[in-house]
Amino acid sequence: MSDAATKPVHDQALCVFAAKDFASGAHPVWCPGCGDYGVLAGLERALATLGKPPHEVVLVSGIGCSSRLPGYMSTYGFHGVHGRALPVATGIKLVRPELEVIAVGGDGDGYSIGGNHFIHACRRNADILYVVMDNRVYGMTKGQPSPTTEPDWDSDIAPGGIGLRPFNPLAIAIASGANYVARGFSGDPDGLANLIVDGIRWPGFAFIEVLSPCITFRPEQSEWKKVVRPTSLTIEQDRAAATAWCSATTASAWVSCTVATARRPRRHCSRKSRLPISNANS
Amino acid sequence: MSDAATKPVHDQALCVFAAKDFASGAHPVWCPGCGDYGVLAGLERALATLGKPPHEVVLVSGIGCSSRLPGYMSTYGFHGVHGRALPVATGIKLVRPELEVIAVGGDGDGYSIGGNHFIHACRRNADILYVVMDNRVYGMTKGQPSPTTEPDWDSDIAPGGIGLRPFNPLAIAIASGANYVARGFSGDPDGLANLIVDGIRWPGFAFIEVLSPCITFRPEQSEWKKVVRPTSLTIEQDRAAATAWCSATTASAWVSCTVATARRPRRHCSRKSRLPISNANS
Amino acid sequence: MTAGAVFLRAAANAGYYGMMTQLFGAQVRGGESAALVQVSTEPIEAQPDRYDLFVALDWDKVEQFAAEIPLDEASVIVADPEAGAVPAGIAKSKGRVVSLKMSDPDAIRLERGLYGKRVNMFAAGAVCALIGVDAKHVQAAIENIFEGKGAELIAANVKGAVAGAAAAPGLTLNFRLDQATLAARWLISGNQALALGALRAGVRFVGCYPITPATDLVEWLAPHLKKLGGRLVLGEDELAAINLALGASYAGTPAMTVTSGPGFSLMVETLGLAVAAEIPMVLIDVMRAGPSTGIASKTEQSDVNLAIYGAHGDAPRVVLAPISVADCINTAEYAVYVAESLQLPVIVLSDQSLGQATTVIDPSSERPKPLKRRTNGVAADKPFKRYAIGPDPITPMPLPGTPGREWVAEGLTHSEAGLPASGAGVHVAQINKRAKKVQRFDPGKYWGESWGEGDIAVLAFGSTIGPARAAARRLAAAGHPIRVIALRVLSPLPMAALARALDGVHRIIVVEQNHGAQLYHHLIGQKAIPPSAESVARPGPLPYRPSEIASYVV
Amino acid sequence: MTAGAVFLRAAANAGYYGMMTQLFGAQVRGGESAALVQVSTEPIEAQPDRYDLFVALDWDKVEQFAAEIPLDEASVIVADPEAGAVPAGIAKSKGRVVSLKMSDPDAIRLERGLYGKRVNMFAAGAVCALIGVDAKHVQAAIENIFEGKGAELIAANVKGAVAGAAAAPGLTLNFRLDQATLAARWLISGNQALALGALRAGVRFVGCYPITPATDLVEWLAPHLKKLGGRLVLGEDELAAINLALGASYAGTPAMTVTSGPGFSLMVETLGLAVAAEIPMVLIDVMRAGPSTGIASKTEQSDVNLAIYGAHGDAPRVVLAPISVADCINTAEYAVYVAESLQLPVIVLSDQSLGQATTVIDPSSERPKPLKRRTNGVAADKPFKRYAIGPDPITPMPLPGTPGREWVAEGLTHSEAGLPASGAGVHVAQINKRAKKVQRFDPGKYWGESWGEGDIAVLAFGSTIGPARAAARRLAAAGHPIRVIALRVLSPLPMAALARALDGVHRIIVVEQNHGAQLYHHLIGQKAIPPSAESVARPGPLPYRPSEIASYVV
Ligand SMILES: Cc1ncc(C[n+]2csc(CCOP(=O)(O)OP(=O)(O)O)c2C)c(N)n1
Ligand SMILES: Cc1ncc(C[n+]2csc(CCOP(=O)(O)OP(=O)(O)O)c2C)c(N)n1
Ligand code: SF4
Ligand code: SF4
Ligand SMILES: [Mg+2]
Ligand SMILES: [Mg+2]
Repeated sequence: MSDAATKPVHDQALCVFAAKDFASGAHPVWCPGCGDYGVLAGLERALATLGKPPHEVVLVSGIGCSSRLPGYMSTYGFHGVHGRALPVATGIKLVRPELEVIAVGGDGDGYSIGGNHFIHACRRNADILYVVMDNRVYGMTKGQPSPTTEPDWDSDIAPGGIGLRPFNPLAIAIASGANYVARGFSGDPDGLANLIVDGIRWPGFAFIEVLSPCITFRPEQSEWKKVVRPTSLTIEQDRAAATAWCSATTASAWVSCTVATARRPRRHCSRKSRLPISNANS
Repeated sequence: MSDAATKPVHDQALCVFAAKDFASGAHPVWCPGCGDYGVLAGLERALATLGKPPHEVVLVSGIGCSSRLPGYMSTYGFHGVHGRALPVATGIKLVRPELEVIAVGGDGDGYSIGGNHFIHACRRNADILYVVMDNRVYGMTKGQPSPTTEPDWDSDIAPGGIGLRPFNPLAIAIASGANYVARGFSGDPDGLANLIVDGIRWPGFAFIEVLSPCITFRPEQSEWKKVVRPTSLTIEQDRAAATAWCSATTASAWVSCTVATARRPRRHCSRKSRLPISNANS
Repeated sequence: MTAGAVFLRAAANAGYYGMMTQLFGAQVRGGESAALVQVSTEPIEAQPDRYDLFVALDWDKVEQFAAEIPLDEASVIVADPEAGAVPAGIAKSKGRVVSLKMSDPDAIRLERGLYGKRVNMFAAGAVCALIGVDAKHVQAAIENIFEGKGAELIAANVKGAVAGAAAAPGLTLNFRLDQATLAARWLISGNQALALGALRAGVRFVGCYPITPATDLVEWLAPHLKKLGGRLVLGEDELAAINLALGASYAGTPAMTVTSGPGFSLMVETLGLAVAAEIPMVLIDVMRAGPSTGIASKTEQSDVNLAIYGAHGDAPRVVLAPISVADCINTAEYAVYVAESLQLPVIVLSDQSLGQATTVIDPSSERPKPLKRRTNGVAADKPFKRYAIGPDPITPMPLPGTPGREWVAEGLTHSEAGLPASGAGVHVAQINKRAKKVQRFDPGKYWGESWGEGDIAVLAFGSTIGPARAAARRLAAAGHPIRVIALRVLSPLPMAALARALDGVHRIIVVEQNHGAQLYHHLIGQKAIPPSAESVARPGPLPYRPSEIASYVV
Repeated sequence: MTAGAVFLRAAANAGYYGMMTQLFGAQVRGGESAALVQVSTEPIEAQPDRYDLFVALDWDKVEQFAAEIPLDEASVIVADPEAGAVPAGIAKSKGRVVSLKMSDPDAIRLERGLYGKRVNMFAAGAVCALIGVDAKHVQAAIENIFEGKGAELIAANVKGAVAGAAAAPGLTLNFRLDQATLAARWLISGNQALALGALRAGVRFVGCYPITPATDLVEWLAPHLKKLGGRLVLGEDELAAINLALGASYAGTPAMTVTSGPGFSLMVETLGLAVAAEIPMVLIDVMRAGPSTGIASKTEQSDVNLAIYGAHGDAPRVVLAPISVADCINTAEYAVYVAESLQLPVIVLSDQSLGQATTVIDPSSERPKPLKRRTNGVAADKPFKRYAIGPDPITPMPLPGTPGREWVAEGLTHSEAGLPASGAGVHVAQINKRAKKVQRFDPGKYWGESWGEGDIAVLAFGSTIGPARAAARRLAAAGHPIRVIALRVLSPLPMAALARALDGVHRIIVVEQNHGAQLYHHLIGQKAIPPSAESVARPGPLPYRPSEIASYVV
């Protein structure tokens, strides 16, 4: 883990912006109570903390409820087509490395139609941050199972459940070579802001999977906030948590990703980059 | 591992076909010495061993040198477009479960343009076999780096090397939920035939990554045959091999995949399926 | 929404025809919305020029819908005085405002929460009473719509409707319709009708990926397919969806994919494969406003070019469009038969306006004659000549599993035996083979339809046919008879049938809902109509109104 | 292959014009092949009706090339007697067979292995001598082509060529050309020329995915881009490739993607995004024989429909086609300027025949006038109106990083400020804005070119222009002057310029290389030519020969 990524988050010297400076003022189309509001708040706070002016930030997204986010921020933005946020973000970053480029989207956008770009972005390792608002459903199209949906979740299009093992974003990111892999919870915008700051500072591709409830099509997800246990911030203080963390970051990272682990801040699964950063081919 | 998958390969009662019964007689367009000849031989032998008549087998492929394979076999076939073999194969299998459906292709076809179908086929777990002839290059288009190409391999399109960490098919397959993951070598058609028989018998999605040299654009790969060490067939006989196998099937499967492990027959990384097989959604 | 559904269903129960379309605000769910319902003793195929009655449950953000809900001085606006003043955008219609207390201030919180639709039901009950729909039909409608939600909820809703009906006479409005004739009719949307037609034709495999406004088609289909032993597979993307369908079709099961513009664009590479490898498949495109992501929930007819010309290379296919909501059934069924018998992809161009209009239809007893794919290859020399060149361009495609007929479906230029080849001879021969299948395709009476007489013809397709016919009725009544020609087959153009339909016409007006006049230029480019023909083309998202067409014609 | 390259380069060194195309057998590498070389004192733009000289190094599978190497009684076939009898497919040309011992039975195995091309060099040397190219030019060509391969190899090859030259007089053949005029010329392929033009125009980012016959374009580009500080990124697929380019372009760098038919089909969804979000980009499609995977290495002009009409919704774009190998430079440069200045995608339709023909050209000193994108937004109220509706449909797109001008590139129907919207007003306004950019686009003299006089016009584009002009020269010489009209702008059609070019013409013949007469129907559909115009359309993979066109005309 590089120094930059472990710097304390609240570096006052940098805080020349307030979170509200990053709001566009446009009224989100999101349902009241949608988890994505928390992600928006987390992003605004993180950018304020980082002190990057809005015009030096570009938010890139695909299509979905979550992908509407760029319109709600005062930064530059690119609201492209479904599933293609990562190549667009990579193209921007490669020609304008001084800009802060952040791709955002949903589980459908990122893991279903965008799955190929996801695994290849992990190996391409361009210095961008990718935030996925995972609500385990296609929200925008009104409730179909996404790759992360539980196999027995009933819906019109897959009565009785889709019956497939869920896609494990963290495991796949790690297997694909991502160096910074973390998970956050939209119900904890401050914790999320910490992760985002870390992820932006991380010198290469950083991936944050955010559990972000869809209260309309997955109302049961409003229970997530209860399941997400606060764990001690410094895991070293807690032997049990440390052990769990350890196993989670190695072999079984991809089977143990339950909601319970969601709020562990800075849960990076980092491996030393075997190749120079930002080498998205010459 | 189910019984079916561990049955001895040379079950004489079934051997009513010879390998040559599976050859179409068409002359391959492959360069003399291409590794894909070995894969073709392995497939023919495996099908002969299994005793399935040619008309009950469908070979599905995309585009590439390797993807030409279906035309050289006497079975039914579907030579589709670049990267789309897996969804085609899945569609066939779901409506005709009694047919033996085998998807074949190259590293470009399967891991680059077809990467999304690859990870989703692993989770969809339809009862098909997927054989990738990995030569770490786009052969058909005359030598560009593929996702598995070494970062420093020089080529016209990426002078000095592409500079990206290679895609690790085995790790990604495992992370994506594949139950049967194996690696073979085209220089050992018999060993490969064993793996193919196992993979076909495996009741769910089976993935075999085959190191198959491109002697034209990666002539250095003809050295692979020297690097691939013969290891004892029953790894239990060999403590060191057993230990290596063990670590390879757990956490580090995706970092330890060197050519040296290529010839271990039946190197499955199997986990008990957590969901019913062939449940490619209802 | 539910109020509209209850009203429409109650009217249908009472024997009226009707159509409902819905409007939603920007919020993904739970925001403002409006249901537009027409009822009549005559079949309804288009949205009207104006609405008679506007019932406001609240005024929140309603003005955004003003353009889509045409009102005039003769319209009546019913609103709860407690909802506040009529907003300017609605008031400017000069419609007469009538007060009606709908909310029940005494309703306990639980009632408002759990049975929150009671205001809606009040409105539905009132409107039903105004047009003369009997209370028993309203009750039946509520029972149907809330089926499975529990007796308590149903009772509460019925109570609301009854209260509304009781309040109706106090409004002293006269919207009573003539007595309806009861008949066995269906309440169905265009999307459901397409799904039904496909099922009827034997489609048992659907590869899809959700996209508005096509998702409800597959959502309706899913349980039915399951019951029939078929399969619906949700692909990881549209590339998977169409290739899943193509695989299933190759294996012998009539298969389909369903999408809208953005997904369709992603599918054209594989569409070309279906052409080249000669695999039947049906692709339903429920068009929405484009380009790019456009407006997902609104209508347009702007994928004509893509449907006819999309895909690299010479890739002849058949493009059909349903003539009405009711015709969606037959057009879908016919599409499957054409695909299966010609062994090529058939595109069905529907649109949001047809697809999501819930309509009372008279089900047609007539159905297209089943056509099957040819699978019985003649006793073969080895290798089997799947792509044989001979007098008949349609050559048998034996099912995998058939002994001695092994063949490889091939997207490269191929020999008769299906092996890749690159010579000029084979290339041209196979291109000609595929072209001939389309050239010789004779849709017979399925080419389209034509109504009326006169030397002016309005040529339309899909959801513009309804307003064109309504315009024609109005013009005829005013002494200006015109013809309306509806094309079901957009490509290859049914030249002879169209020429017959146009016989004696001096003015041709092509009406379509896109900016580029896509159908018009196609018709001229193929010499189906002369360059002197006129074009009426404008994009969505508003539906054509009959008056818009009528006023262009005269 | 190398023999052809040496011959062409030697001839070029000596001041001749020339063109080389290559033929390969089915085997991926190392199989049979043929190099077709023409040399002349005049510029060459098309493959000929016949070849004068055929030199066979061996006869292995050569007959498959017969259709592509037209020979006749006047042709001379030079072959090593040890290679065996002339195969029937070649012999039936009735060309005169001349024996020449080329192989050196005394060559040691190492020589044949390491210096295996010596037979080739013998042939190259002999042919150069026959047409009168001096040995020093041959030596220079060999040094150039084997540069970096070591002096030993070069010496061995030169030795072979010298031996060939020494053997030539013994053949007593007369193929000596007139003296050439030396000038600064370039030996370049159409693919290289397109790449060069794009670089000249400032393209510094390329997103791509390999595909024949476009790969050599990006392979040539890669090191040059690197040197210029640009970037070529190999995407995981074509979806990535075009989106990478679009991202880079949004960020301010002129960007491009390069592909062929199958990849192009995959790109049309994002192409529509570029239209809707108004992001400049250039897409080069080096067409090959379709549909589907077709014949990867052979030519066709069958992506016209996709280029003009591909993508759902109304998605107006500009489609250009180079007029010759030499013009590839200017057309590519111009394409970038049009894209940047109109803020939309520009498609350049080249084809394998242009792209992979290595040609001696006179570089033009004239270049298109640079046009830049407008980035200087006026002092903004917040939010910045990226998509402002006003008299000028082209509105500034400030670069990200510019303070106070933040905007979101938007593919949904959007307001002037770029926020998603779904009203009819905004939708139609933005559709009109985008359409106007294209309608008002005036290519000026870049519309196309026209040669000759007479009341018959042959209208062509891309690689069919060369044979059309050759046909015209032949017809003119025979007393039948015709016009050749070359379209550079295929869409939007340059109506006025075309009308001027067609002034006084009574017969219009549209020549193109596809089955569907795609350009022809487009021209008629857009009313650029009357329905009475004639069409000459046939698919690839064989190039048009001048005689084919000439014999249709008269
Ligand atoms: C090419 C294409 N296919 C399908 C769609 C329809 N579509 C829009 S959003 C979406 C899924 C969104 O799911 P997710 O990314 O999880 O976002 P959420 O709405 O849940 O936040 C789909 C399938 C589309 N717009 N484009
Ligand atoms: C959509 C599309 N993009 C690109 C191509 C060009 N293409 C053909 S084969 C190939 C790569 C093949 O690589 P691989 O799968 O590794 O097969 P190999 O030839 O090495 O066996 C590519 C890029 C194509 N045919 N279609
Ligand atoms: S549908 Fe779900 S994801 Fe979409 S805005 Fe509503 S709550 Fe959020
Ligand atoms: S190019 Fe390589 S992969 Fe292709 S046939 Fe030749 S050796 Fe095999
Ligand atoms: Mg989601
Ligand atoms: Mg390969």
